[in-house]
Amino acid sequence: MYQDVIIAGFGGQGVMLIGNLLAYAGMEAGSEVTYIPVYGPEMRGGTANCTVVISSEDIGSPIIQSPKSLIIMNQPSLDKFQPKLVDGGIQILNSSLVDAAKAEDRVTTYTVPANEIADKLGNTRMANMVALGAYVQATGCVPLEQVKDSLKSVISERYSHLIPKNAEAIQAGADHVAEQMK
Amino acid sequence: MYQDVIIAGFGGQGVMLIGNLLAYAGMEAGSEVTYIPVYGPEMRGGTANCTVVISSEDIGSPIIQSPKSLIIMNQPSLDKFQPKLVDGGIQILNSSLVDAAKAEDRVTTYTVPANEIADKLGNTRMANMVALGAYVQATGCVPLEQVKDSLKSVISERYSHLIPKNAEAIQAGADHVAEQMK
Amino acid sequence: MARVEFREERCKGCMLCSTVCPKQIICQSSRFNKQGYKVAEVKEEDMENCTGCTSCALICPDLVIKVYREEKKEK
Amino acid sequence: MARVEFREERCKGCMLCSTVCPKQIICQSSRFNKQGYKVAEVKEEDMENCTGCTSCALICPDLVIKVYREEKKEK
Amino acid sequence: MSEKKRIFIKGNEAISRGALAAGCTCYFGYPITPQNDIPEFLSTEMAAVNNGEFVQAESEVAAANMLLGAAAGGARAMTTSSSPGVSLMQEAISYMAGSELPGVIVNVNRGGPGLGDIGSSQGDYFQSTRGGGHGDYRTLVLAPGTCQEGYDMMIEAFDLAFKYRNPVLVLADAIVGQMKEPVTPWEPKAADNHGAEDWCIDGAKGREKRLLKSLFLEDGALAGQNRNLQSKYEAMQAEARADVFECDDAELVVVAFGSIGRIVKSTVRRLRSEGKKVGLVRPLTLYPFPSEVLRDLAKQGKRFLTIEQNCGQMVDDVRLSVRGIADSEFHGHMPGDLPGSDDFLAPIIKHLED
Amino acid sequence: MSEKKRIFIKGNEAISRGALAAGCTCYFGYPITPQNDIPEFLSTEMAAVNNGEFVQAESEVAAANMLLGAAAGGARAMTTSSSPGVSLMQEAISYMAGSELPGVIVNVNRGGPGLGDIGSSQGDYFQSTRGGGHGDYRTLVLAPGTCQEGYDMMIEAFDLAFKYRNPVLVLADAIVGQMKEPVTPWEPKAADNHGAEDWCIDGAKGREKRLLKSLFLEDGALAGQNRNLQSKYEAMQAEARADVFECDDAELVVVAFGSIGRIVKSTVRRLRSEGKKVGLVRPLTLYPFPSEVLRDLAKQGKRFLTIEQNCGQMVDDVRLSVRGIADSEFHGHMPGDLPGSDDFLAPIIKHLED
Amino acid sequence: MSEKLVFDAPEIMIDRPTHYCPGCHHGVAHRLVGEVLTEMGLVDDTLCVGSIGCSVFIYNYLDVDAVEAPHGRAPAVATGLKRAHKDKFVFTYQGDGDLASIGLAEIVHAANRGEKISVVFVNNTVYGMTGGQMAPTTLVGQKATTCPDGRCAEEHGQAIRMSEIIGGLGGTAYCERVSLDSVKNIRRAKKALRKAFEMQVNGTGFGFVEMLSACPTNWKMDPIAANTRIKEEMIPYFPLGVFKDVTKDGEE
Amino acid sequence: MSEKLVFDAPEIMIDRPTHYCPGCHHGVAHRLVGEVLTEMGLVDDTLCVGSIGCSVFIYNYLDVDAVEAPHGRAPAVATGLKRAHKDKFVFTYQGDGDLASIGLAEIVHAANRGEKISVVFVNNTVYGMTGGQMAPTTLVGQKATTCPDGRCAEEHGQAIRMSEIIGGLGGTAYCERVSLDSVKNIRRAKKALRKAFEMQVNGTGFGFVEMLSACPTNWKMDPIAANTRIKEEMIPYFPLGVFKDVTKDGEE
Ligand SMILES: Cc1ncc(C[n+]2csc(CCOP(=O)(O)OP(=O)(O)O)c2C)c(N)n1
Ligand SMILES: Cc1ncc(C[n+]2csc(CCOP(=O)(O)OP(=O)(O)O)c2C)c(N)n1
Ligand code: SF4
Ligand code: SF4
Ligand code: SF4
Ligand code: SF4
Repeated sequence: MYQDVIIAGFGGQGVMLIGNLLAYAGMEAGSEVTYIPVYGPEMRGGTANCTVVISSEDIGSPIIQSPKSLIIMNQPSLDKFQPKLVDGGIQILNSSLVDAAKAEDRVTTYTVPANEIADKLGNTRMANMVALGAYVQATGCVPLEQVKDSLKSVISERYSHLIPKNAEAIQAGADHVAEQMK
Repeated sequence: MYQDVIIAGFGGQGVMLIGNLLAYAGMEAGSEVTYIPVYGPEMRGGTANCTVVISSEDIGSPIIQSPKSLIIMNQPSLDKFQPKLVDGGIQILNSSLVDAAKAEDRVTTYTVPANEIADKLGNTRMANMVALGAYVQATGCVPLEQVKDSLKSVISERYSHLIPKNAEAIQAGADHVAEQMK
Repeated sequence: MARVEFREERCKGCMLCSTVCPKQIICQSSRFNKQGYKVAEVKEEDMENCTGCTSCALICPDLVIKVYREEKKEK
Repeated sequence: MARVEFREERCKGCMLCSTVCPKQIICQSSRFNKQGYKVAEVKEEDMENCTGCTSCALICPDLVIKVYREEKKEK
Repeated sequence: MSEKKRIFIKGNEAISRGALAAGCTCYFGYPITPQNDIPEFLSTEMAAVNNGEFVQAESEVAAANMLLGAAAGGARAMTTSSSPGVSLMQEAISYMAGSELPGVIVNVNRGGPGLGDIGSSQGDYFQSTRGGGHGDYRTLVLAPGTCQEGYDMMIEAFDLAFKYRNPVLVLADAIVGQMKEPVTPWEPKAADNHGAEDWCIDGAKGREKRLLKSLFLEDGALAGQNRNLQSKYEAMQAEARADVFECDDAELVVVAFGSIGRIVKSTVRRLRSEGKKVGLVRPLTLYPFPSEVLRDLAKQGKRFLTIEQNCGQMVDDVRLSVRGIADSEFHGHMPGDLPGSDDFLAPIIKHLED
Repeated sequence: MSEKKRIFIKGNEAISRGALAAGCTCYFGYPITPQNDIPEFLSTEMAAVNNGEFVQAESEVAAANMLLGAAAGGARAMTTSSSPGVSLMQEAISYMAGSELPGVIVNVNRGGPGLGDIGSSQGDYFQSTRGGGHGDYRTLVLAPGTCQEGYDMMIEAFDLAFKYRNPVLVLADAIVGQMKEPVTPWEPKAADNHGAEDWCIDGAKGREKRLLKSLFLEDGALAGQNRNLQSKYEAMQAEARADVFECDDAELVVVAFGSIGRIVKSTVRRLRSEGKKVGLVRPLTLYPFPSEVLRDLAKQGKRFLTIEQNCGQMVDDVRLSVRGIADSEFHGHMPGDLPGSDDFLAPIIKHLED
Repeated sequence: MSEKLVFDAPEIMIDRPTHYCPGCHHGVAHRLVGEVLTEMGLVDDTLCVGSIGCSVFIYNYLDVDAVEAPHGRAPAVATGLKRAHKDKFVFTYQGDGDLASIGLAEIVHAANRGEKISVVFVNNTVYGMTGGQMAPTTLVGQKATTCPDGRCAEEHGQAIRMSEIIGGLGGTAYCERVSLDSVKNIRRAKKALRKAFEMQVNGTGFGFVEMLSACPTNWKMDPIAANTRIKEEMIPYFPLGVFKDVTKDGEE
Repeated sequence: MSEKLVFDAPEIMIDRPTHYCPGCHHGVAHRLVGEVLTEMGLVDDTLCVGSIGCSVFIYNYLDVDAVEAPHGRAPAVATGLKRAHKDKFVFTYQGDGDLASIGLAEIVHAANRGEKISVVFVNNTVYGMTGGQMAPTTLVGQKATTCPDGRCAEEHGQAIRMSEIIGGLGGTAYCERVSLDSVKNIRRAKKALRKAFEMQVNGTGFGFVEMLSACPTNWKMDPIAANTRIKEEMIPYFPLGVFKDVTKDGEE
């Protein structure tokens, strides 16, 4: 098994958090994983992205130029990363902020109105979790339950009361994609 | 023509000055010359020495391990440098402070009671000049007049009134050796 | 009579300007600019209260605010 | 009654000691030590004037001077 | 900490935890990206875990000299920085080497020269392996390529530092420092300070006083000290290590270290899957350099390609290692550009087919 | 100064006068033996001769950064120091190289590592030629072996610094610095700043503002700057120079630089007088290294012996230069020991007869 | 109606949004420098020495010649630059990590030598660019990433007061501490800059202006609360005022 | 006659002639340190951090454990050493070139952090070891090899006063300037050392003693004239006295 993904969005959208969560879940599921953020002053006020690799073997490169999959949380990220996605790759688009019409045919696209779904669940800030749920459903790279289970490990003590809500959001994202996959 | 010499004595005996003077005279006489002092904290309160090379050709090494000649101003210097003098080399001993009996047979030694001669001329501090005069006479490596002429170039403005006296001292040293050479 | 002009694209929504306005007419709009910040504004109807004191412009770290005053006819 | 002793080999002839002696009994000898310095001394005949005040020893940078005092029979 | 559970941490944290496991009790450092996670982590954990000392120094110059001081006291001490900061440490490192003091210096290499950028680079290879400071000295240099190696090599670094009474440099880079991976922490046996109590300064009670210095003015003394150091460096050669991957039947051996080494591993895997006979030697120690490994491969008739994220530095060591038998080509990936395994396909294929 | 009269001066003074002749107008430095004659001389002469500025800096770190500042202003500026002080300059030198600023740094090499001694040494060869600071950069390195060369090379150094907009290192040593020789001063043609007025900062009157920096954060910018620097270093190769002595029929070519080079010349002369076929290559530029000269000799079947007053540094460059054709033996004379021409008789004879 | 523009960005300010965080006072400090340079007619004669910190990009905002100094060394770079161009106006712009920590020797000696340069010192009690580590100016009790429990006097010492040190040096011609937290203080800050800059132009000597500034991001405060903190916590410890003015010697 | 030895070298002083020049005050300063360490019973617990200058060989004269710090960095080295050995007595011995020039940042920050170390600062207004160059402490008018016409305030700035700076820092527990020119002052110097050392032993904090000292060689004076110069030229510019004493806070 080998999967890699670039997760990209605005600074405040929590892309780093779901990257961490995905990788953590991968580890707990017994895989090798790597996570690498883009960091530093360029980030300030701008976009953020990270790369996660999950594999049953030793991972060589943690940096991926032609990713097999994407989670795209905003429009600039689509513009930047879709061209790099391999032919036949999978992408999750947050259709609340991304123009789904721009999705290319050469790749498989799942759209999720992540902000709206999250909003309905009570907090737009969980849009990242919705997107992650969608992604996990679409790729099956880790068991969905493992992702939910790992929430407690990546969310700090102080916010632990939000874990059930986040799990719900993950599930909602997954459900949304399951619909599309049918 | 090639000549090299190590000049050694106490810190205050002016060995650096006559080293400079000899080298300067060599240069003025049209030769290649090098002068190199031993310097630094080791000097403080201890002995001082310098090496002069005079040659009609480019000079390679300014540092000489087995010198062809010596000017020895005090006893410790004899102990240190005589063993390094080449067989058949020439040395000038300041017999005012050096035990001439310690001179080895394998080398040619000229003794000069430099302090006494200088004292007689009015200032013990010119013992260095006496010794230099002796040396130049003994080796002929530069014209004696050239050495005297060069005094003005190595003695600072402030002490220029002492130049005639110093020239006298040089001559006295030379005369003394001339006697011995006869 | 005076008025202020916001170069919205530079605004970062820090709202320091609002704290120094003697007339308290500056508030945060619900508009986001391209940088993603909710920009400051003076509502149309409040503008007439602007004294042109330049306080907001002086404290604004981002050179957002231009201040205009009606020329006194003196001199 | 007191006296001073010079560890001559350490002396550098700086003569600072002579400047602080209240009895002015320290002077420069004509002896050179191995280091080549003319050492300080108190002439035999002056020693009896030494008060043992330790001033010379305190100012000597080279730990040359030992000071002895006759025990007062007190205690 | 002793059960074999994996934790998911940044390389910088792995380095920090490795240091704690190694029994490090003194940390000195000055903020600089991309290694700030290390002082931030240790600012509380050094006291909490090892009852140790954490000092944010006023500069890298000061940090390196605090390291020198703690080392003189026989403590397991470290400093961390990134490229410009490490340049400022060169005088102190030369003093430590000259005074034979153990200490660990981590360089999370960033792009240079000058202020450069905060991205990954291997531009400090020369500085690390040739002694960027003055005089003839060497530091041992370890080059982690994974977070686990970051952890493990810290333990090794402290051990080597005391074994040889010499500074040890851990040359990581922004990729290793900033990425997260599963790491299995482990506790080494009780720290062996290789007799530090016999040379460190801790008060001369009941023994001769001790002196730790690098000034040698007496006739021949400095020459003696240099000879002494050289024979120590000779002895260090035994520590040379490399990760040798798929070299047996390889026609072309790629030599790459640190994060570039692991990235190239992906490229090699991919080429192998296409039947291309490529291997990889990833030096784990940069000084001593694993020359023997390379010479042996050279004797088997392999060709070599050195890949670095710089303009050509380690390639000198590769060429010197195999000289007289073989040579090495070079491919440099420029600092300032984040490398991925795709970047190395073309150069490797080119040299394979040359 | 323009008549051809010889003056009898120390190497340090020759270096100082050479700098003045080169039109240097800014000096920054911090005292350190064995180069103190330079600041002492220039403290009055810089103003008297060139109407220039002399600043005794608070440290070598500050001196190097003052140099950077004056260089940014387009001035002919210099600093001088000795080994430990030069280690402290590494960050600033890396910044100068990264920002492409010209400037001259003189290192009167003393014994190391650490405080070492104040005697002669060539232990800073690596630091000088590999960029002791961080990142991929090079400084041009000139190595005088005589007082006259000290003078001449200062003039050359300033010219090269401006020609390439790059720091230039003059690597002298305690022997060259402290010895006196006859020197023939000469005045070069008016200083050519190679268009410094087009890049230096001197106030943006009537033109676009200018920016001198080494930070390159935008995507690909640092990579671009590094490529730019590398092609500059490529171009510099044309400046490589060496003094080739008695090599034509030599069986063994000794390679030695600086004062050791001239001392070895005496040894070679003596051996020649005994009919021994020995030659000498004395590199005058250490970076760029005169590799071509050596390769050509290697092709003629010569054998090589590198002699340095260190534990083996330049020998790497000799070996890299002739690799594939020949190799070089090494003889190191330890820092801390004043070398004379006798010291090199035995090693040369040994390798000649090998 | 004839309207007059009574406040606008000075022309020297390049028209592009800054990279600074919302409420960061670097923006104010930049503008004040720009205004004073403009008013004094120095724009074309100014050489800016930038330092390493959030303000490293000052050259993107001020339309003057500039050079980037290594971290902490701006005063040394400025010394070299000024010696090379005695007729130009040279100033450094430095953060508190830069100036009071790694660059302490350089600032003190430039001041002590009386270099004819001007220094704009932005004191926000924290390392901004590198993510909020403790600075030498961090107040006792203040939290930072390398003292997450707050600075502790016993362990880390107290915040260093730079204007007090610089004001005490022989070569300093003008030294004042101002604050950027209020309109009144900003006005005063501008006057201080002008004073310090004039001392350079007149050849009087070294000028130093310390500006108490907010870093909402690393203080983990909103910009308004950050402003309040300057008044309530910083000014009491870092008193505002003139620490040296050679033109008024003995008067204060 | 029963005689008592009332003054002798303390046992901690190794019995060998020093390398110092005649009349050099390093010898006095060494002895005072040795006496105080002996009297306080610290000899076996002392770690000496030597610095680079004429006094680099202090380890040849004091019979205690020692390490050699790079030029100017003794306070940083001492910080590391003290952190490694909190129960030992750590002091640095530094010249004015070392401490006030190249090592300025290190001394100020060690003091500001309140490191529990003691600093013996020998101020002879000149670089001794390297042959008499101008130091930051060189007095205006004083000749040195890099200012052969005498230090000029306009060009080189004025002499820096370190005790004034160190005394003003939060972490400093004790700071005094003394002089070694007279018996009275030497006695006072010893008391100051004792005070500073006690502050370390008690865990109070950083102690600093500046000693005005003669360097006859580089002043080009005979030792007696050099002594007089301290009194007539140095003390007026470098006033003697206590600049900080936390045990007497507010009293002076
Ligand atoms: C030699 C060196 N050390 C460390 C750094 C990392 N660094 C960059 S900016 C900075 C400090 C910034 O803080 P400050 O000076 O207070 O300015 P601010 O960002 O708060 O404006 C540091 C430590 C560096 N670039 N160079
Ligand atoms: C980095 C570095 N720079 C310069 C030197 C040269 N150096 C040795 S001692 C010294 C200064 C000595 O003066 P000071 O500290 O006043 O002590 P003193 O000799 O007067 O006792 C200098 C500059 C050095 N050893 N290392
Ligand atoms: S102060 Fe400026 S940036 Fe802040 S909200 Fe007001 S206008 Fe916007
Ligand atoms: S003070 Fe000491 S060294 Fe100086 S002369 Fe007197 S005894 Fe000798
Ligand atoms: S981190 Fe602080 S200093 Fe830096 S831009 Fe943001 S608010 Fe300003
Ligand atoms: S040079 Fe000065 S400080 Fe050094 S030993 Fe001589 S008198 Fe003392």
